[in-house]
Amino acid sequence: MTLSREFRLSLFRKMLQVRRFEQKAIEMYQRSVIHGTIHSCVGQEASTVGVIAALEAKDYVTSTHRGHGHSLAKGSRIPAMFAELFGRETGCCRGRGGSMHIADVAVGMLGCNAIVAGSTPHAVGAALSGKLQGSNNVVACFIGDAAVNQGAFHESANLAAVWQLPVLFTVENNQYGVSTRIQDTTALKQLSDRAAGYGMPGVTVDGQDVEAVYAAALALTERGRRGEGPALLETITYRYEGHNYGQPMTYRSKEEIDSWRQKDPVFLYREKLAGMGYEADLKAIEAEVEQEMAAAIAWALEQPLPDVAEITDLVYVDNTPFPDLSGRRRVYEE
Amino acid sequence: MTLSREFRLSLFRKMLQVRRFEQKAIEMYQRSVIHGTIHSCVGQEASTVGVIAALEAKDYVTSTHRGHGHSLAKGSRIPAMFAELFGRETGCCRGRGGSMHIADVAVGMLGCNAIVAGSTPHAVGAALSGKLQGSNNVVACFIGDAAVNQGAFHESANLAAVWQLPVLFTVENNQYGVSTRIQDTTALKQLSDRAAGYGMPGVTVDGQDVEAVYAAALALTERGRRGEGPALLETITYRYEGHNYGQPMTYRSKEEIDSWRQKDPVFLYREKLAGMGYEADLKAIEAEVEQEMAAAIAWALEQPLPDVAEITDLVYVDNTPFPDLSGRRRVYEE
Amino acid sequence: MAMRELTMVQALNEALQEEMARDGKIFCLGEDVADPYGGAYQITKGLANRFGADRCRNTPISEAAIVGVAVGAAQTGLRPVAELMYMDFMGVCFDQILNQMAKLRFMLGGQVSLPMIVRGQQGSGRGNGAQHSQSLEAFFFHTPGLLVVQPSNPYDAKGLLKSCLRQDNPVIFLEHKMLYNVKGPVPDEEYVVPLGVADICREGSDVTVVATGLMVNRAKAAAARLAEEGISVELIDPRTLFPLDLESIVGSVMKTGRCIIVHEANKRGGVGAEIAAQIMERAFDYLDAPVERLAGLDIPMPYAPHLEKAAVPQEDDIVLAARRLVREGGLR
Amino acid sequence: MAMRELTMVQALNEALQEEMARDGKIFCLGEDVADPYGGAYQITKGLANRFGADRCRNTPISEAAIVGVAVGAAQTGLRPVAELMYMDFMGVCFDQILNQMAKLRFMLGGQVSLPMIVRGQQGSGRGNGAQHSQSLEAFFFHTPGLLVVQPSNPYDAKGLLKSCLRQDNPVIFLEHKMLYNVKGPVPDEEYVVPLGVADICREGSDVTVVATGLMVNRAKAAAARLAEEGISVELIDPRTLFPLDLESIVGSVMKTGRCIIVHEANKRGGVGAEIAAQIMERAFDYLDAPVERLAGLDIPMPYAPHLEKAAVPQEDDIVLAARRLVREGGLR
Ligand SMILES: Cc1ncc(C[n+]2csc(CCOP(=O)(O)OP(=O)(O)O)c2C)c(N)n1
Ligand SMILES: Cc1ncc(C[n+]2csc(CCOP(=O)(O)OP(=O)(O)O)c2C)c(N)n1
Ligand SMILES: [Mg+2]
Ligand SMILES: [Mg+2]
Repeated sequence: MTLSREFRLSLFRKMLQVRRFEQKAIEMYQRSVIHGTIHSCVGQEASTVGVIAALEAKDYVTSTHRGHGHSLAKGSRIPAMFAELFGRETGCCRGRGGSMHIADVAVGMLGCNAIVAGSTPHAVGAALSGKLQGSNNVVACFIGDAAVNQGAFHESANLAAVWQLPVLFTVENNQYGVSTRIQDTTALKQLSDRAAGYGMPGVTVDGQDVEAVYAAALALTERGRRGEGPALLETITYRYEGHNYGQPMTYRSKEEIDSWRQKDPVFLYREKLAGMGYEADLKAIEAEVEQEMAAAIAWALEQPLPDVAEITDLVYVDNTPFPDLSGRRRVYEE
Repeated sequence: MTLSREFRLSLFRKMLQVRRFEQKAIEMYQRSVIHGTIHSCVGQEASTVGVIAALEAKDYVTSTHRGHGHSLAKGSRIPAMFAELFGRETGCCRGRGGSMHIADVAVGMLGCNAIVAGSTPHAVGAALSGKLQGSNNVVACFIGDAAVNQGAFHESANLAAVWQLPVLFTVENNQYGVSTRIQDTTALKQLSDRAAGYGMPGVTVDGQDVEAVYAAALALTERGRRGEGPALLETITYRYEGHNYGQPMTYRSKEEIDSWRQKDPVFLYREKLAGMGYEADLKAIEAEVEQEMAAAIAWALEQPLPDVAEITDLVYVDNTPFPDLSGRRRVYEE
Repeated sequence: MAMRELTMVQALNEALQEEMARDGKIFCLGEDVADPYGGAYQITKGLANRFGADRCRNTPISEAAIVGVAVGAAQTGLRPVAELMYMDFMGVCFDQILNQMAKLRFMLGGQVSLPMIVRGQQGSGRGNGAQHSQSLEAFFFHTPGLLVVQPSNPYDAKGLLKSCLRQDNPVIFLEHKMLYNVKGPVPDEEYVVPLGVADICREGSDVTVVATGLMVNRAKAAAARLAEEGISVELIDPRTLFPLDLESIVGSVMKTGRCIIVHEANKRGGVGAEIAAQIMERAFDYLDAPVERLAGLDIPMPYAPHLEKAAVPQEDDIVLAARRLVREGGLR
Repeated sequence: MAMRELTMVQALNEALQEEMARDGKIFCLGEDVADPYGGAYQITKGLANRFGADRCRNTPISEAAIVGVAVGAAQTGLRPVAELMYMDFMGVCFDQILNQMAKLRFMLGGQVSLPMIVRGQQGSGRGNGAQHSQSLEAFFFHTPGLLVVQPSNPYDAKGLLKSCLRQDNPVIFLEHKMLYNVKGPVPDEEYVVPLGVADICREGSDVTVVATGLMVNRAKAAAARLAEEGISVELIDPRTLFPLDLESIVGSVMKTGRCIIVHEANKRGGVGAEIAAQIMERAFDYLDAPVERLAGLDIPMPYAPHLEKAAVPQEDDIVLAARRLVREGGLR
């Protein structure tokens, strides 16, 4: 596949944005600007960016607890993402969601989800919705390797196959669910073998090679757009950090992590593009991304907190002819 | 496979028992002796009996809403089964369970279950239990074709494969889930293809041929007993009655039903055995089964109803050091 | 208003027919909902024939996918109506209800609304055993983000379902299997029943009875008998559990000074507890006796018919409770 | 009794260690429960190393299978302890809890018992968002067939878990993430805490406070402050929600005439409603004011820390409620 210079550089930019976003998020977590929990996708950028590069603007993405990258790659506003992690009113979810619920529906990012495989049927529903409304969009449904053992994934994959809906189930196989190796949770050689059990194609691709991922994803999304149904794409990848930031790493060796660092997707792609003579562009992009992150964080840090008085406001839509749906405040307040 | 005369006759006897039990149950339902709902397995006897014939006494069976046959074939007491359907205190579940919850744990029948695929993880648990307790028993987990699309089946099949437990997932494919054709609920050519997605063998067999079912099941249970893990056996079969007794049949044609009646498993096997010169034995068995059913029903009809005063008794075991676990009666009683 | 006698099945079907004709974004999905079967209880009969297979879709037996697909479709512009053949199957899709359908709007900071309905029948009375006879409203009632609707007659069923289809919150719509074939008057003309407004089925002065679902009919019969003995019952059917028309209930209790809540679901942690607690909070000084609750026993539903009957409140229970409350001061 | 200061994590781990050594039929299963990880919160740390991989098993992320396997194993002679990493995941396995674990014994006419435990942590306070911060006890409380245990300190946690492992009913054992690392005294010697016996944490005469889980500590702090203002609080921690020691609660309310129930779960349909309703039923004539409930707001848990805090009762809320109840007669 011959890709244009612009396109290649845009892939690099996205990967770098994801990488730097995640690293900055950890910094802010260490500084206690972010609380709760964050699941870093550093190491998985090629998989994330490669798949989403195969989508159009009107297409949808659903994601998981490890979803900052998916959101950013689909076009979420980076400042609003930081603001969300900081719990601010101008965060993309108005500070109500947090890391595991990042969403930016305006750009087709339907939501991260903190329940493993919880968003898989939503992907099928969005695909059905597109079909019924004649919009011909596809849905990239991101999950982790361990999520394929969850009932909701199964029901969703089967239903997408029966209804021949354009869902690309993308299994980012980083080899672990928390501390548990994939060999301890399925008896399969490769997870894409599960696709046959639904009557859909299954493809495994090197998840550290962004162009390979892109090519594989494009073939499968085009297939979906032609009405030929869903597919399962497994990307073989790795996360360097603990399951969530700060979790112990006792279950894997330093050697293993180091060996994967040799296959770092951002680094490898940079080498490749530099070899093609794009060094100056790469440098420029690096500077721009650095600047972009700094500006986004600076902006987000100045954003207001949500007003406690509005705490119950978003539970219900207020277009029903009924009394007081806004929830009830506790009895005693000063 | 050469089977002994005794064994063949025992297969016929079991099939006939199941057939006559189900027909009698419908009679009693029509006479309002049985209330609620019953799901007849008439037409599916070869599948049921063939698989269970491959089990030993210590092995376990789990089942579904359509489970009278499985229970009877595993050795449940027929009078106690009728008594259960009649809601009597001496029913196998003391009249508390009813048709969809028939169980006879003493003979390894762990329970029918009215939640589609609801008992599939129990089968895995029973197999694990056998393994941990060193008993080397296998578990036949019966489900219908439509149940393979339920999350619990998926999680159970995967887990049995990962833990290499001796569970024989038996999918009795009678082509419909209620009114919905299997082609409308999976994109597979045959359901046994789903097995590969778990890394276990999948076999499809003619479910109207009791000896073929037996042979297939035996190979797979022996495999399980050798520690080689679970398997999926699909038996192609048919039910003549509506989904539950009395349900409309609008979704299928009389021709279709008639064509399956040509493949009636009890009739076919009778023909075969008669051709082998066993006519006298068959006649004797027929008379015995008739007599057995009549006696069982007569006994069951005389059984006492459960005492209303004991209605809350079985919710909790009373071996805990706590007050009044027996549930509470309503405030007002005469 | 010109009226016809319809069953609740017919009334619900009319609501879907009318609203689907009005709004092309509404579609139904569930097990066996399409024609010719038209649903295990015929609520969706004729919809596939009239509106096409796309708008009334049979699904595999995959309730998590059914509800989850509805969530995804609602999030992207449609108005799904998902049928659970028995509400008892909420167990296999409860994550999609509790953690997705109910929370998504809030978690996403209001970016989306989820105009969807999960509906189906529940309750005992047909000998279906412990896994097909439950009354499950308390689980939904305790889940912020959901509306919970529980009609007791054809008129309300139709009018409430139409209201639900014209607003943007996710709804749990609870029908009762024993009410499906009970007939009642339904207007020829178009109408809706507002959400959050209780029905005062009968005015009275001695005791307020708050009853839900199938219990409304039992309470009506009991009230008629009590009237003959000179006990005047004010009977309230909340119709929607959330939003709950507490004003009507509390107002009535302030008048009568006594209250009995009747529901079929088991008592411990049931909806009756919340209503009782709120009555105490708001009408304490008006109460002549503790609010009483008649409810199902805290047991799985038994199969044998006489046990099944004994497990839930009957007309006689209501009569007895009211008599003792009014004549003897109730529980004390 | 000689005592050590242990965290609840250590206390729970000790209970499992001791009981697994005593009874070879006990085994643990769940996600990441085996060593070296030893569970997301280290409750099962060291069990796999000590008792072998068979008795402390990692599972796939398949909660329905986890609970369902426990049901099947319990039905056939073992005593499984299944961990849910967050109780919030009960949604994906609720059928196995509601329709299987809780009902199987009854449906089978008592042929089997299910000596099994589903345990895990719940609650807010760590910024985990709406799907990882819930307090879900009301769902289990409303399900006949389950015992529901909710310890508030290391001593009770250990003693209650040991009791649960020595009886034959299925148990939901609810830990709180914010209590895991709080230390408390635990005896060197073997002991158990009986199920169904509340702990009177503090005796008092002006108002009864019934608090559960994490709220017990807040109520303790509030009671200490109130004592300084001359308000005497009797603080009761039920420890087990079912069986519920209503005798202790009602007895206390008969003495004080006032009661506040405090729980973290959202209010509507929460456990507090049942307790309030039962107090009204049993102590109506002793009540000087309506029983009050301080509970979580009826919203999904928000992420921003100040919203998360505002969503559940705090020490100050308890102080204020008690003050107004005692000095101004409460809600009226
Ligand atoms: C239903 C459910 N079970 C368990 C969890 C806890 N949990 C969160 S992420 C995770 C591991 C997921 O592994 P995988 O799908 O491979 O994704 P990864 O974290 O590796 O990206 C677990 C067990 C959860 N959030 N939801
Ligand atoms: C979780 C769940 N969903 C739906 C049902 C209602 N239901 C009972 S049996 C059945 C069809 C089952 O079809 P299949 O598995 O093929 O078994 P069969 O009835 O054909 O023997 C359905 C939809 C149920 N009992 N449980
Ligand atoms: Mg992973
Ligand atoms: Mg079938």
